[in-house]
Amino acid sequence: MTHSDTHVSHVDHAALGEVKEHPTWSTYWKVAVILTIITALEVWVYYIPSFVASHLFVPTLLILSALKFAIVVLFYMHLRYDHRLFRALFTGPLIIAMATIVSLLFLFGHLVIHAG
Amino acid sequence: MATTAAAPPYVSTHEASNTGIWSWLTTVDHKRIGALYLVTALTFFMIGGFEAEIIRAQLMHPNGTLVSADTYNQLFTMHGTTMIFLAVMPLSAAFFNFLIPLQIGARDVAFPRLNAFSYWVYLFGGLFINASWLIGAAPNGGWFGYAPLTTMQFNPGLNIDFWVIGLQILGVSSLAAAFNFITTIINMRAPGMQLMRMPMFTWMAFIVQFLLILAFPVITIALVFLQFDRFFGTQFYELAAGADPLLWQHLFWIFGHPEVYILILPAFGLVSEVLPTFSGKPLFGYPVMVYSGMLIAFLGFGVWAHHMFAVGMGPIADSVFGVTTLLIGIPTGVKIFNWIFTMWGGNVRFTVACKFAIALLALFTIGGISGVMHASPPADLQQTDSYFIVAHFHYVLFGGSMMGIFAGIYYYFPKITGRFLSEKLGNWHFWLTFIGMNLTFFPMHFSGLAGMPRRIYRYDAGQGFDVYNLISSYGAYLLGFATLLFVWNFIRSWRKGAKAGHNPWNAPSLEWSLPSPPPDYNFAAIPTVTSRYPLWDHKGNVVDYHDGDQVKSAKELGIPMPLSTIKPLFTALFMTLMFAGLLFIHKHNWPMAYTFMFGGAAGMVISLYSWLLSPLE
Amino acid sequence: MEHHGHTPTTTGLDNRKVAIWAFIGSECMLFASLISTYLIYKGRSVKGPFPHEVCSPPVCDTVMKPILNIPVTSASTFVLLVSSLAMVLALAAVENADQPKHTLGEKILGNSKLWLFMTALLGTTFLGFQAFEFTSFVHEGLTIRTNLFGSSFFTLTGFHGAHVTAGVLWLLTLLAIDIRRGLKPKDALIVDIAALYWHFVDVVWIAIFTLVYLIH
Amino acid sequence: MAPHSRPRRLATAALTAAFVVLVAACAPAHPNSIFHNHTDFNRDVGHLFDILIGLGSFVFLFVETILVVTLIKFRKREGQPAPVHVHGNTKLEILWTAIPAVILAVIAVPTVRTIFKTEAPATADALQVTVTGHQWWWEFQYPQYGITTANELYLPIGRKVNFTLRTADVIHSFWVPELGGKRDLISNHTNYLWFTPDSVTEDVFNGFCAEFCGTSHANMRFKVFTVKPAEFAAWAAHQEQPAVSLIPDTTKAKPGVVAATMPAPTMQVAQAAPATESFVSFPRADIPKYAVPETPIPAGMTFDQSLKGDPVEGQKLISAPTSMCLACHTIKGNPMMQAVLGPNLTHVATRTTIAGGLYPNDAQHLELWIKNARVMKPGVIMNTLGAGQIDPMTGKPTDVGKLTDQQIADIVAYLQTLK
Ligand code: HEA
Ligand code: HEA
Ligand code: HEC
Ligand code: CUA
Ligand SMILES: [Cu+2]
Repeated sequence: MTHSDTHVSHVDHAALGEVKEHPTWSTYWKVAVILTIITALEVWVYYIPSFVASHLFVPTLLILSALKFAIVVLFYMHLRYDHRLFRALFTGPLIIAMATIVSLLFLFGHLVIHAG
Repeated sequence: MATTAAAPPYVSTHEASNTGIWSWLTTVDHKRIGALYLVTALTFFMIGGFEAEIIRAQLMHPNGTLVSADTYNQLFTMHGTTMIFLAVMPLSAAFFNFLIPLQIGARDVAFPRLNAFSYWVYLFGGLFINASWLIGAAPNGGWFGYAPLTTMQFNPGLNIDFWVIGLQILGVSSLAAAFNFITTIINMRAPGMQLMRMPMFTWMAFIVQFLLILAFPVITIALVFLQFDRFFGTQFYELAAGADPLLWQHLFWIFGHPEVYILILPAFGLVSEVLPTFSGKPLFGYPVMVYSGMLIAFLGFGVWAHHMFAVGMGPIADSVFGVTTLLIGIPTGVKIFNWIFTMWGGNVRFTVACKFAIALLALFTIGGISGVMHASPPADLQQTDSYFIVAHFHYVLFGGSMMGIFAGIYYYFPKITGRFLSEKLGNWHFWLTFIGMNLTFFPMHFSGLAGMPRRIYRYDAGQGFDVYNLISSYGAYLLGFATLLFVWNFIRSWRKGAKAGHNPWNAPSLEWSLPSPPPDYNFAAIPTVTSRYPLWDHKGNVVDYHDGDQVKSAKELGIPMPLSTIKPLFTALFMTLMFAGLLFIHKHNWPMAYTFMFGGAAGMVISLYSWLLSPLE
Repeated sequence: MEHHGHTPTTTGLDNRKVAIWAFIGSECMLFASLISTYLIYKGRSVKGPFPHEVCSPPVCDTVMKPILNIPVTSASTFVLLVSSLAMVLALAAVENADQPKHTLGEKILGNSKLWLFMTALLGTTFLGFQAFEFTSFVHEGLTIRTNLFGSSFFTLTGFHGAHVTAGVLWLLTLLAIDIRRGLKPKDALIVDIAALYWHFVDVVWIAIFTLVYLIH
Repeated sequence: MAPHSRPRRLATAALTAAFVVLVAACAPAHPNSIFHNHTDFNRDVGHLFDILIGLGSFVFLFVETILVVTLIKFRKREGQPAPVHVHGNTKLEILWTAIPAVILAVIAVPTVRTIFKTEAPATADALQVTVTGHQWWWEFQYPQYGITTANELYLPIGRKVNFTLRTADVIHSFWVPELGGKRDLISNHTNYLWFTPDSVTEDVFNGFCAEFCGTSHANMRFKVFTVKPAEFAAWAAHQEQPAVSLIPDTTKAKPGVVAATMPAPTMQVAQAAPATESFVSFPRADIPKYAVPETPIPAGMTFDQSLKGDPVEGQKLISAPTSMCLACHTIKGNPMMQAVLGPNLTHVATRTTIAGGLYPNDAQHLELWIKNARVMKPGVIMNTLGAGQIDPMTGKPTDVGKLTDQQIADIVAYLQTLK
């Protein structure tokens, strides 16, 4: 655990809680491009009727949006570079939140367990 | 006999500027806010208890006629709502406020003004809900307000409006406080106060804050739906639109079950402070106590549907929720045994505080066991919505939460006020409460198994319920009498109690190194902590204050103190007014509705900005 | 503003930043409840309009068009994504406010006022799209009172929109401070906090866009 | 400080003793106990309760014993050495994690087994009963027989009965403690519950609404009569019949019925008698005390008992186009009476109680009920109908019905013919 006394001289730096190096704007651009591509991909598959009808449609969209979600959180919200405490503060609740959504969908019969 | 040469002298804590009504309205001192919470919550406890007394008087004999059906329904709804949201949660908050900074060696919480805001929101929210009594339209849908009974279609009065809006207001208070305490505990610990050196109360408080920030948003949304349905004509619980009433139930209990651990974990924390002190032994299995607390909280998010075994969820869901519920017995049992083994091998001093703590062990276990009986879905079908459930939750809530809180009050009163509560009156209080509590709630197991449904304002003679209800009512009167003794003790001792030194119980944690009551800045010098029990181990530079030492003011010591401010109070007041404006929508009084809502919102934003833009110190 | 500048914190992290992350954690549950409700109620409305399903006689009285407008929403989604980029640039600009800037590119990239403004503007554009969407739905006969879909859709996206609105106000407040006295690297933290909130609101939209608009 | 443990023990002992005495004293007086196993369902649940109570008592005794032993053994005495600072003991802690885990597993296994057994779909040969909850009364339909009745169920002994549970308004819960349950009746949902009554003799059981459902939730009760299969068949055949009209020209009147109009609960009415038996309803004389409501009549409610009602007049009143009753009630065979807002009155006189089991079904209570139902039972939608009566919901004299006591007596006389 980092203690305050070692950090008093770098209050600014410490205040941001940086642990690893901060991303630069070239990272930001790349991230933006990737996000745009994924979004375009999502909308594109939405317009392919045969794909929409297939079993892959929903999982693909879920994976793509999860990817976007993760990228924004890791890079724009610099969780990847920040103090691990923040990671815990975010992922813990996120996991509980997602588990809650999934359980509710089961309970309301939107997801069905196929035995066997 | 200070342990370091640099022992700072202290001065009397009550300076001229620290007295008078105005100083209370503007205070940002966590200890004074804690005291406000304590007194307010005890008042609400009395109100909730008074409602319970009327309930018991009505049910004393078959076909009671003291109150009408409608009044009765308002009474039990308000009793449950008051006890849970206005008494036990804020009583816990009183201890969070008072203790957390002291226990971790901090001068205050992370956001002192936000802290004041939380209190005022709580007070106004509580007054708001109770104002419904004045117009004879108190909430009447039960404390979990099941839709569709709470929708406009079936409940067109103002009753539920008060409830929905009131809970919404109280939610703001709890959430604001929770963010504050999370930050405080993470960030304001004194050097060396590692997480695994924190006193157990602070640990349990820490866990509870996470339960709060994760559980309250869910009820907020459930209430938003209901609020929108009632005021703006949405369809969330509208049967004709195909709504599913189970939506409310799920959302409510996703909040509701973590809520019961919000109610009990602080009491567990208090007991974990009291028992080691009076056994003269450290807490047995400290790490396990921490982990079991975490596990209880975590599992607490996966069991909510055990309140819904009768709704027909199907065998898979029933099995899953039944089994996860059973699992919670394991970490809770670990706690019980660790407490017992804290006393094992010790020199147990039976002070009143210690007796209440022991009573928690004895009585919570009973409530826990009946909880496990509910956790078996087929068996629960015969228990749910009967007095057996009422017995369960009063054993865990009164036998658990309230006993723990009483233990905490007797234990910390000297620290809060500088004076002891009378042990003699306290002993009377304890024994009458202990007997009264069992007399009231134990027979409810029997009336439940004998087939008595809950929430009935009357029952017929000859159903096998009479005797149990008679005993319950006598027990409740006894409890009421015991509580009056306590109140008398509390009021008298605050002014006239025997003076307590800084560490009257010979306790191990940091708060006991300070004068009683502690000065506004808490620690003259921030201590460095090197052990879990600094005052027992005499390690680190913890300054062990002794009576008779000179005490200096913050100014003399050059400690910057936050400025008192009225702004949080105004922000809270305007927010409450803004919410209250909704009531006029119900009456189609648009001018008033708009005045209140927009006026309140504007006032809130202005006072918020002026608060945020003014310096803290 | 609420912390003791003098007291270094235990973790070395700023109180406000810890608090905002806790707040974001809490918001996860808020939106989880809203999203679950939307998904649960999807397909349970007893009358139209419906989000996706094209339903025609005899199942429905009249032919029902899917009401969600994917092209428009894709555009607004894109706007919000770009606003996140503007936001990180604003933060980077504040962090590097003291660095000397020579080229035009450096000057543009280093202009925190520009990027704060852009973020707020893009946020407002997103709100404009939402206003457009809401009004056209109302014209097509879908209001918050129409059916379960309407109630849960408007409440979910409305809550998100309210978050965006609060974010825009926040950004404008920062912009005002920047214009008044200039944000310096020591102010990076207050921008960082606003940025975390802003990105979180963006992330929520990512989930909403997929779960509400695309999947059916 | 030692003396403190004595009052504690004394108190505990006194408490225990008090309860033992009480329970013993009242043991026979538990007519709604969940432990009387009259069905397969309750026996299954009973097995679970055995396990739960057994293990629960064990845990209780174990914990309280070591607690009390600790308190006695380690209470502070003069001149004791300071305690050793023990911080924990891994072996012990594992032990008290493992033992509860085992206990809970012992509970979990039969629990899950019972869940799947009791929640399986009922077999096809079951008697079907559709239960509809209303604020605050019960509607029971037997789709296999075309019967609709209210607040009183007849079930044949030994035959599985499958309840289909619905509600017309808010959530209610169907609970007969002695037979099984409970299951909620949830708006926009359909639930199921089945059990097989197997008591050897005819019996009466009290049922309750167990989910808070508004003002008169406490007054939403019902009864279950378990009868021999042949009696059930007779009852069902009788209930299927439309009501007999007293007015000669509307439909074929049965001679003799008119003679049986005066309150005479035990009198059998000559009906199109079912082939085997003449069982019409559970003999009133055999109804145990616990199944007869003792709800007191609200203060201020009176009715002149000396008035003699004329059932023919009553029928005319009730089915006149201006009658209020037909807005809410059905009487099979009377084309005017087809509404379903209130209980079906076709054979109302065969029922032993009215108003959700709140009052006995006798002339006095019927009269008071029709005079001012809203005073008799708070919150009900059935209007206050007696002339000059104050409607408690508005606080003003009622403006509907305005029936004189004589008219009410006539209506009641008619209702009592509806055997
Ligand atoms: C302080 C609050 C509190 C606490 C801590 C608990 C704790 C528990 N509760 Fe309780 N509960 C409530 C408050 C609380 N409850 C309230 C208010 C309601 C009613 C709401 C309403 O309807 O109004 C309720 C209702 C309720 C129900 C729903 C009943 C129904 O309506 O049908 C259930 C069902 O499973 C349940 C179970 C449990 C369990 C298993 C625990 C466990 O956490 C208990 C664990 C503890 C122990 C088991 C004892 C100690 C352990 C040992 C000594 C180890 C050995 C033990 C064994 C092996 C058994 N509770
Ligand atoms: C922490 C929570 C808590 C606490 C401490 C209590 C305390 C008590 N409760 Fe409470 N109770 C609940 C939480 C709690 N309850 C909840 C959640 C419900 C469910 C509500 C629902 O169904 O919606 C409930 C329901 C409930 C019922 C069931 C009602 C019903 O289903 O119809 C009953 C019945 O006896 C009851 C009784 C009591 C009694 C006698 C006390 C006693 O302990 C009270 C002790 C008495 C006092 C503390 C009063 C002392 C003061 C005076 C004597 C007079 C002072 C006068 C003035 C100040 C004006 N409670
Ligand atoms: C507005 C609707 C309404 C009207 C009008 C009405 N009733 Fe009712 N009636 C009800 C309802 C609802 C109940 C069930 C009340 C309860 O038990 O909670 C009921 C119950 C009864 C019962 C008791 C039945 C039982 O088995 O519990 C009788 C008898 C009765 N009504 C007779 C009459 C007569 C006679 C009239 C006209 C003079 C009448 N009612 C007018 C709605 C109505
Ligand atoms: Cu119906 Cu309670
Ligand atoms: Cu629970």
